[in-house]
Amino acid sequence: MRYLPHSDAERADMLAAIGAADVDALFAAVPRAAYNTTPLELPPHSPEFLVEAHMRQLSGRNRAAGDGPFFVGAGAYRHHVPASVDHLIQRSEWLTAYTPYQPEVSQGTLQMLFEFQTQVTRLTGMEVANASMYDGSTATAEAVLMARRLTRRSRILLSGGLHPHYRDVVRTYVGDGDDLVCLSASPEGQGDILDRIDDSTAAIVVQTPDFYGHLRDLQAAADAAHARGALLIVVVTEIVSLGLIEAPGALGADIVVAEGQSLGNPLTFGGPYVGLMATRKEFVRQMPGRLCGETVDADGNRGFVLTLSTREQHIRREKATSNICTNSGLCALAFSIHLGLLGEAGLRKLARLNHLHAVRLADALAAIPGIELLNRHFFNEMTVRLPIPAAPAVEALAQRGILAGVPVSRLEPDDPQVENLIVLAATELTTGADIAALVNALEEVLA
Amino acid sequence: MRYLPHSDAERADMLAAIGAADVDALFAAVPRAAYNTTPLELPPHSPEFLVEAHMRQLSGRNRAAGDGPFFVGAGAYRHHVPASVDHLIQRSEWLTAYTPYQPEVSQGTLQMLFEFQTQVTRLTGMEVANASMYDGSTATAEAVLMARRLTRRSRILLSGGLHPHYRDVVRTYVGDGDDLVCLSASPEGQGDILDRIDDSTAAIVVQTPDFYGHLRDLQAAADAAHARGALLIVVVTEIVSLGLIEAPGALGADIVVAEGQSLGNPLTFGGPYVGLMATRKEFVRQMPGRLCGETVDADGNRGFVLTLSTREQHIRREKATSNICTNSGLCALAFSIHLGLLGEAGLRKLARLNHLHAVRLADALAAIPGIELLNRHFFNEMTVRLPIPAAPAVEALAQRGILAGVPVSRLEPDDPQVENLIVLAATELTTGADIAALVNALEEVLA
Amino acid sequence: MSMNREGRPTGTGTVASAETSAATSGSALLPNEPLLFEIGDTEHSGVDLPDVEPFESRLGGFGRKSPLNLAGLTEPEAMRHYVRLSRLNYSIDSGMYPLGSCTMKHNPRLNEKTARLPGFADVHPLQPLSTVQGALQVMEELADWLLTLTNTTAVALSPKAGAHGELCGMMAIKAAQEARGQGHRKVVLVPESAHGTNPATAAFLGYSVKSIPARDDGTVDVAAVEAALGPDVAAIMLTNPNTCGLFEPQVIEIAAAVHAAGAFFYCDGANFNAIMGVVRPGDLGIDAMHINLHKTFSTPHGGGGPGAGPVVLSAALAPHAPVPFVRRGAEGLELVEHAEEGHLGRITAFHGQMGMYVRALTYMLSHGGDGLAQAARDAVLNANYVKARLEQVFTAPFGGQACMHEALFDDGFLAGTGVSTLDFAKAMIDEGFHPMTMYFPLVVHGAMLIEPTESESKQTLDHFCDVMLELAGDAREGNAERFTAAPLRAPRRRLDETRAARAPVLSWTPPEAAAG
Amino acid sequence: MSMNREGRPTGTGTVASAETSAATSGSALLPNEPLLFEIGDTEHSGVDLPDVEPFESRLGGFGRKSPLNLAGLTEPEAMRHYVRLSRLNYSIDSGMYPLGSCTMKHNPRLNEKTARLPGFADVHPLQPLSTVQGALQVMEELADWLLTLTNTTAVALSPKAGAHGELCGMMAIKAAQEARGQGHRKVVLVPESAHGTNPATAAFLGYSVKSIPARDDGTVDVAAVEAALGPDVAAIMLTNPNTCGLFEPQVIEIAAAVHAAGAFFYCDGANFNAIMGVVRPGDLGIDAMHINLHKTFSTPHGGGGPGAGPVVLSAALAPHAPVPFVRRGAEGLELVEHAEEGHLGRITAFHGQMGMYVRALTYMLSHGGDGLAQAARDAVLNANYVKARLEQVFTAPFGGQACMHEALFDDGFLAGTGVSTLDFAKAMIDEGFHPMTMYFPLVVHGAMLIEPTESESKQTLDHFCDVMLELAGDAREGNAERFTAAPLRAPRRRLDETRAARAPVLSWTPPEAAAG
Ligand SMILES: Cc1ncc(COP(=O)(O)O)c(C=O)c1O
Ligand SMILES: Cc1ncc(COP(=O)(O)O)c(C=O)c1O
Repeated sequence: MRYLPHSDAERADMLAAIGAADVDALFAAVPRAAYNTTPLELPPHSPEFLVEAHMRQLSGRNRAAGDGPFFVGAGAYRHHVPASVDHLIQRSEWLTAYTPYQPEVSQGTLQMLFEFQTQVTRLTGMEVANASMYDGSTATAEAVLMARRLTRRSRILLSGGLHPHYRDVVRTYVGDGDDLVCLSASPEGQGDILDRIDDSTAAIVVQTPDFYGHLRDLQAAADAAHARGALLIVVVTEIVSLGLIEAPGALGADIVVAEGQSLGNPLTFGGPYVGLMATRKEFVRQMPGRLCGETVDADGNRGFVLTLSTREQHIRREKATSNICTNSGLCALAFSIHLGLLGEAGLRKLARLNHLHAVRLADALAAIPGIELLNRHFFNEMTVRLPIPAAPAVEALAQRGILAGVPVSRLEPDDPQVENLIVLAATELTTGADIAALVNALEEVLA
Repeated sequence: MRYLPHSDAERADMLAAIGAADVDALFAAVPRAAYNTTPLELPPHSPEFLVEAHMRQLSGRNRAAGDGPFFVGAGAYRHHVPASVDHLIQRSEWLTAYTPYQPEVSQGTLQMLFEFQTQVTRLTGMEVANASMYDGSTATAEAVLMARRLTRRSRILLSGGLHPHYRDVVRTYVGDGDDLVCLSASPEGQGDILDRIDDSTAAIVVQTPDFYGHLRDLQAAADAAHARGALLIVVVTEIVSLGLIEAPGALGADIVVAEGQSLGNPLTFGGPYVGLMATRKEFVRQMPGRLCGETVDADGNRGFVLTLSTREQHIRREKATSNICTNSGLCALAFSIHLGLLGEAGLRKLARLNHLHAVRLADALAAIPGIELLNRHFFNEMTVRLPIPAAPAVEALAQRGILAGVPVSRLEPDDPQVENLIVLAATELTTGADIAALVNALEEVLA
Repeated sequence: MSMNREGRPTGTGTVASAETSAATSGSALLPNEPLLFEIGDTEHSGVDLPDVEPFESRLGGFGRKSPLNLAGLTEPEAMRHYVRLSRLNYSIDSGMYPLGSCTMKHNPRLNEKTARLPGFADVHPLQPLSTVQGALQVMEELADWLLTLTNTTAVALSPKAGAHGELCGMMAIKAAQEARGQGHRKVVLVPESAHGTNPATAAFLGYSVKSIPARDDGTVDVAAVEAALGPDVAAIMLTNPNTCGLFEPQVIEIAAAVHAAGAFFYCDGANFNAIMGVVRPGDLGIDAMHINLHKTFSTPHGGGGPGAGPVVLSAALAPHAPVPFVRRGAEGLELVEHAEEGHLGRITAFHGQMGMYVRALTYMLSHGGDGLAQAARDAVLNANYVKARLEQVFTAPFGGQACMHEALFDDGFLAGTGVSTLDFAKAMIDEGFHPMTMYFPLVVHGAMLIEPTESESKQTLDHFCDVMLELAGDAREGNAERFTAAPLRAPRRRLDETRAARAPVLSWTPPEAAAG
Repeated sequence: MSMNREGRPTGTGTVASAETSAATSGSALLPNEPLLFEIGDTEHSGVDLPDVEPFESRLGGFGRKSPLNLAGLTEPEAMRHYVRLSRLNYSIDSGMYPLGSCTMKHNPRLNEKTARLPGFADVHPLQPLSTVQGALQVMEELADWLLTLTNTTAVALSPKAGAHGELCGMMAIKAAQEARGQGHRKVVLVPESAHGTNPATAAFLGYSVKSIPARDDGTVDVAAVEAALGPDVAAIMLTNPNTCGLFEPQVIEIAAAVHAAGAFFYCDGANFNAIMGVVRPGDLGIDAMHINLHKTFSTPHGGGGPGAGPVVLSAALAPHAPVPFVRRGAEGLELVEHAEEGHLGRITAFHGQMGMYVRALTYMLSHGGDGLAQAARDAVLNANYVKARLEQVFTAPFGGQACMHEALFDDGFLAGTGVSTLDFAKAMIDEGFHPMTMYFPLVVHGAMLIEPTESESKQTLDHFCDVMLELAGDAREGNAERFTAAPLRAPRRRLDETRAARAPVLSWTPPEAAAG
C-alpha cells in the first residue's frame, strides 16, 4: 500500500526488537471478542487512478456554480479567489503543520494568525479578535454564551433577520427555553426586537446585511441594548460587505461574529469555512478560542505565541470558556491572504462592484411584472416575492440551467408567509448576461 | 496592476533618487523613432477572473485525453501521474529557482539532479547521464553531433523505425547532405540499416520500441556498428518500456537518448517534455548539457555542484559541445519523483500492465476482419493496416468520441505505403471498455 | 524554576540570553519577515478589478465612515510574504511530527486534488438537491464506511472538529436522557487522563464533572467506574485507546456497568487510528464516538484546522442524531434538513465539512478495508518499536505492557539533571525533530507522549530513537546547558510566554513614531 | 589565488575550513537529507497498481535481464524527501533573485492554474486537429501578441529555450543566405559581451565567430561593425538591450550597415523585458530575435527549465520559418506540419512548449499592452534606482549613462580588500539574498550584474541596497574574513568545484561497505 512505508521484512525486524511474536501480540489488551484479524467488509485498497476516477464521477454528478448563471447566497457566497491563495495554502508548511504549540518552529503560522487577528479587528472596528472559530453559525452560538457569562444574565433575543440556520444552531446550543427568544422571520426588514429588551436580557443578536439582504440600524440596536445593560451581538454572513458598510464596532457592537468564507474560501458545499469573532478588550478573558500574541524571544527578537490559554480547555478543562480546540486555521490563512491581496483599496472596490451588480440585479427583477422586490437598502443580496411558491420555481429554473437563489421555505418550511420568497445574491462574478438569462427564464417560469 | 509593486508616489521617489525627470529619461538611448510612449494596439490589463474565463473557454475547445477512449501514442503517452508529483513540483523552491549556479543555496535542485542522473543511468544501463535535454528529438540530434565529434566521422544512418519527427529534427540540425542517410519507413519492422554501415559511418540511430511498436535487436545493431568503428545511438520514446525490455546499455549502446515524458509529465500538447541522454564514461567530455557532480564543502560535508562546465557554452563559448543552456529541470524533477515513487518494483509492474493492455488491444484489433496487425513483438504500441486510408478513419472515430491513434500519413504524407496505417498505444489507463468501444466503432467505420 | 503538578516549568526562566545564534537574525533560507502591516499599505492591491462607473447606491445611510486601515500587497509581495513566513514552520512533510494524541500522519495529495474538483469545491450548500446528488453520495459513502468501521447505527457527519463532535454526542445523550425522563442526571464521569475537551464539553452542557482516577497501569478500573456511577450520572466520557496510549482492557465491562446504571458511554475516538479496521467500537458497547477525520483519516491539520468530527451513534442514540443527514428517497438521495421528532436540531449552518468528507473518503478508498487495518497495525507497531528502543533509558510509567499507537514516558529519567521535559523538547528541535506532546496526559509527571503514526519508516524511527537516546545520554551526563538554552538552531529562541499573557498584544498597532 | 581574465577565482582556496556553523549539519527547518538511493530500495513503492495475472507476453527475446536497481519510496517518504530537499533551495518566491540577464520576475500562479486545465495539460499533440482547436488558438493568440510587441512578420513558436531559438533563427538566416546564393558566407559577428550561447550557436551551425570589441561605454560602435562586415559575413548576433544592461544607441545604424553588407541581424532578445511594449525590435531593423518566455513572460525557471524561445522573423526571413505553424483555414485553424518550399523543417518533435504558451499568454492577457509597457518601465526604473544607490560605493564601469533593466558593476571598489566578486556574492547569501550574476559579461573585471526586475518593491530594493552598501563598507574596512569564509548561514559552505571536476562522480554508487 503506497502510504505504508514498511516491508514485511522491516515489520519482522521491528517485532524482533520489541520482542513480540507478531503484531497481534501488541493488541493483547483488546478483548478477543472484539478483535478482528480479517479485514472488515469493505472494498480493498485501490490504485490512485481508480480512486480518482470514482471521485471524478461523483463530482461530475454535481452542478458547479461556475457552470452557468448563479445567484445563490444566503450565508455562503461565490467570489473569485485569486489563484495565488490556493497555491499558497497548499504549501506543506501551512497545510501539514499542527497547531503552533511549539512557537520556535511555528513562527509562520503564529505571525499569520497575529496578522489575521489584526485584519479582523480592523474590518469589524473592534479591539480584539481571536484566531478563528469553526464558522459563523457556531461563532454566533459561542457569542451568545459569552454574553451570558459577561452579563451574568440569561435572556437572549434573536432578530427575525438572523440566518435561520444560525438561529437553529443557537437554539441547539442553548436549548429551547424561555430565555431564548427567536423573533419570527422578518423578510421585510421589520421587527420589534428593540422593544423586547428587558433587564434580564444578556444580549440581542442582530445580523446585517440580514438574511433577507436588508441593512439594519446597528446604532439604534446598540443604544437600546446598552440602555438596559444588555450587549449587542452583531452577525455578518457576507464579510465583503464591510468594505462598503459601516463597521459594527463604530456603531456600538459588543461582540461581532462573522462568516469569513467570502474571502479566500471556496463554497465547498458548506464547509470548511471560517468563523470570525471580535470584541472589546475588556471582554477578552471571556472570549472562546485561540489567541495569538506578540512577545520576544530569549534574544529579544520579536516573536509570537498562543496566549491567554487559561481561557482554554487544554489548560482550564471544565472551567474553560469553550471546548473548542481545532479551529479553522487554514481557512483563516486563506482569508488573510485574500484580504492581504485586496488591501483596503481592493476590498472597497470589490464591495462596490458587488453592490453595483446587486443593484442591477434588483432593478432587473423589480421590472418583471408580478415580482416584488422587498429591499430598499441592501448590499449584494435581496429578497423577491414571486406570485407562485418559490421552491418549485427555483427547481424549474435549475432545469433551465440557472441557479436562481434560495427559496426561503427551504430554511423556514413552517412559515407560510415566506413560501413565495427567494433570496438572491450578486457578486463581482455576476455578469449582465447572467442577469438577462435569469430574467428571461423567470419570465418563462412565471408565464 | 496586481503584479507591479510600485505606486506612483514610489516611482516619483525613486526617480528623484536617480535624479531623472521621468522614466522616459532613462530610455534616452533609444532612438526616438522607435520609442513608444503610448501603449501598443493590444488589449488593456485584465482582472484575474476574466483572464481565467478566457483561458477556460479556449481549454474547453480541446478534447482532453481523459474524456473518452484514448489510444494515441507515437512518442507521447498518457500515463497516470501521481497527484503528489504535480504538488511537489509546484513548490516555490522547485518551481521558481534558477539554474543552480550558487550551490550553497541550491542543494535541493542539485541533489535532485544527481539522483535523476543516477536513475537515468540505471534505467538505460549506461555509465553516465546528463541533467536533461529539451526533449527526446533534440537529444537525438545532439547525440548525432556528439557521435560525429567522438568518431571524427560524418556519416549517419537513421533507421526506418525512427520516429519521423525525430528524423526530421536530425535532418534540420545536420542538414540534408550525403552524409545523412534516412532509411525509408519500415512499418513491418524490416530494414537494412546494418548493411549500410561503412567505415565512414559515425553512428547508426535505432529506436526501440520503434515508431511502429516493434522491438528491435540492439545487440545485432551494436555488433554491426562496432565492427566498423561506428557508434550505436539508441532512441527510446516510451521510457516505461525499460521496465520490461532489456537496457540498451546491456546490449552495447554507445549513446542512449530518450523522451522522458511518460514519467511525471502530462501530455500538454507536446511540451514541455524532458530529454534523457546517457553514454559511456569515456565519452562524457563530448556530451552536451549540464552535469551535476558530487563534492564536499569547506567543512567536508557532502554536497553537489554543476561540473565539467568546460564543455558548456557559458565557459567555452564557440568551443562548447552544444549551445544548450536552459534545459528541462522541472520536467526532470517530475520524472525523478515519479520514478522514485515507482521504484524498481513499481516500474516493473507498471510496464507489465502496459504490456498486458497492449496485448489485449492487439488481440482485439487483430480479430477485426479486414484489419492487419503488423507487430509480432511489441511493448505497449502497435501498428495496424486498415482496408481504407487511416486519416479519415481516425477522424471518423474522433467524431464518435474515440481517439484511436495516429494515422502514419500525418507524419509521412509522401509515403503511399503507410496511407492505411494507424499507430495505437495502450497504457495502464486503457480499460477493457475502452478497447471494446474502439472495436465497435472501428467495425462501424469499416462497415 | 517553579513546577506545577504536571512538572511543566511555568516561566521561560530556563533560558539565559545566550550569544545570538546565526540563524535567528534571518538568512537566505530562514528569513526574518516583517508583518503584513509593515510591508503593505492601504493603496497597494494584488487584485485587479474592473473599474466601476459611478452609480446610485442603495446603501441608505449605512455606508462605511470609519477607517478600514487594511494593508494590501501586490501579488509578488504577497507571494513572498507568505512563502517566507511558511519557511519558519515545521510540518509533517518536512519531518517526523511525533505529537501524541494528534496523529500527525501523511496527508496524501490525491485528497487535495479530489477536494478541489469543481463538483465539490464550487458547489453551494443551498443549491437545489437535484444539482448536488454527487455531493450527497459522498456523504452517504463516507457514512457507510464509518458505520462499518465502528459497527454502529447512525452517524452525524456535521460536527466541525473533535470537540464539536463531543458536543454533538453529549447533546444526543442529554436528549436521550431527557426522552427517558432522566433529565435530572447532571453528572458526567471523566477519567483524570482525559483530554481537556472532555470535561470542557460536559461543563459546556451544564454537567458537573466527576473525575475517575487511573489505576497504576494507566487504565481505568471498572470498579472505580462502578463506584462513581449512580442515579445522577448521565454518561461517562472515556477515551479508548486512552491518552496514555493504552487500550482499556475492561472497556466492555465498563460499558456494561455504565448501561446498567442507566448512563451512556461516550467514547472519545481521537485515538481511533490505533484500531481502525481492527476493533469496531460498537462491539465494545459505546453509544457515541467522534472520529477526528483530521487525525485518523488524514485530512490536513492546516496549522490548527479545519477538521471534522463525525459522531457515530448506537441504536439508543440514533433517534437523537442532529440534522442534516442523508437518506435514500424515491428520486435519489435526500437531505433531511429539519429536525423530526426526537432529533437534535442543527449544530452548524449547512451540512458540515464537505471538503473534509471528500478527503477522508478518498483516503478510505485508497486504503480499502485491508489498508486501514494495516495502517492501524503499523501505527501500533511503530509506537511499540519506539517504546522498546527508548525504554533503555527513558522511564515508562506504565512500562510492562504493549502500548497502542503512542508511547508515554515521564521525566523520571531526567531526575537530577536540571533538564525538564520542556528543555528536552526544545533540544529536539535543534536535532531536526518536532517535539512530542509534553505534559499531557496530566496523570504522568513531565509527560512525553510520542505518536509516530504508521507513516514513519523504520529508517526515520531509528534516526529518531538514536537522537532521543543521544540527547538523554547527554542530559544525564550533565550537559544541561544544551537543553536549557535550546533551541539555538531555529528561527527563534524560546519565547517569553509570561510577557505575552501579562500585557497581551493581540493585534498590530503602528509604532508611536509613525503615529505621532 | 589565481584569477583569470574576468577576475574569477579558479579554486575554492579562499575558504579556510572554519568552525562548523550550526546550520550546516541539519536542523528542524534546514534538514540534511540523504540521497533517494540511501533511503529507498528496489522493493518499496509509492504507487499502487492492479495486480497482473500471468499472461503470454509478446516481448520475444527482448525482455529485460539486466538489473534495474531503482530505489523506490512510499508516498510519505517521497513527500518528505522532496520537501526537505526543496527547503535547501532559494527561490524567487522566498527572496529577491537579482541575477542579471536572467529576469527572475514574479511567476503568477494564475499561469500555473490555466496551464493545468485539462484542455491544455491532458491533450495529445497528435490528436486530430478538429479536437484541439483551442490549443491552436492559444498558439495563434500568442503569436499575435509577439508580432505586435515586436513589429515583425512571422514567429516560430516551437524553439524550446533561448538557445534553441538562436539556433532556429540562425538556421533561418542560413537558409535565407543559401536561397540568395550566399551560402558561402561563413562568418558571424558577435560582440565580446555576448552571452555564451551566441558564439556557441554560430559555431554549432558551422560558422566561424568574429568578435566585435565593445566601446568604452559598453556599447557597440557602428564603425567597428562596418569594419568587420564583408562578403563572408552571414549575420551579426547582437544582444539589445545588451548584456551590460545598455540599449545599443546605434542599433538602427548597425542594422542598416548589416543589411547593406548583405548580412542579417540576429538580435538576442533575452533582455526584451526592458523594452516590451515600449520599443518594437522590428522598428530597429532586426531580422530574427528569440524571446525567452521564461524570462520576459514569466514562465517559471524551474531550477533550470523548461523554457520556451519563440523567434520572431522579419519579412526577409519569414519564408524560412520552421514547421509547424498555425494558420487560418476554411474549417478553422490549421497546423502546417510539413515544410513547404523554403521553410525550415522541424527543430523539435511536435509543436513546442504548449505549457509555456499557455502561461505566457495568460501573463500577457493579465498585463495587457499597458501593463507590459509599465512592467518594462518599472524594470528599468528599478535597475536605475539600484544603480543610483549603489554607485555611491560600487564602481560602475560605464557609469555615466542610465541603464536599462540591469545595473553592471565591476570589482574596482574591492581593489586591495582581498575580497573577490565571488566572496562578495557568497556574503550576500548570509545576509538573506541570492547573489547577482557574477563574472558576466566578460568585458568587465569581476562583473556584478544586478537585474532586479519590475517585481521588486521599493522596500525590498532599499533593503537590498542597504545590505549591499553595508557589505561593501565592511569589505573596504578590512573585514575580508566575513567574505572569504562566507557563506556560514546556508545549508552548505563553499563547495569544492575543482574536486568535483577532477574525478567526476556523476551518479551514486553504493559505498564499498555495502558492495563488499
Ligand atoms: C484525546 C482528544 N480528544 C479530543 C480532541 C479534540 O479534537 P479537536 O481538536 O478536533 O476538536 C483531541 C485533539 O487533540 C484529543 O487529542
Ligand atoms: C543574453 C542571453 N542570451 C541567451 C540566453 C539563453 O537562453 P536559454 O537559457 O533560454 O537557452 C540567455 C540565458 O541566460 C541569456 O541571458
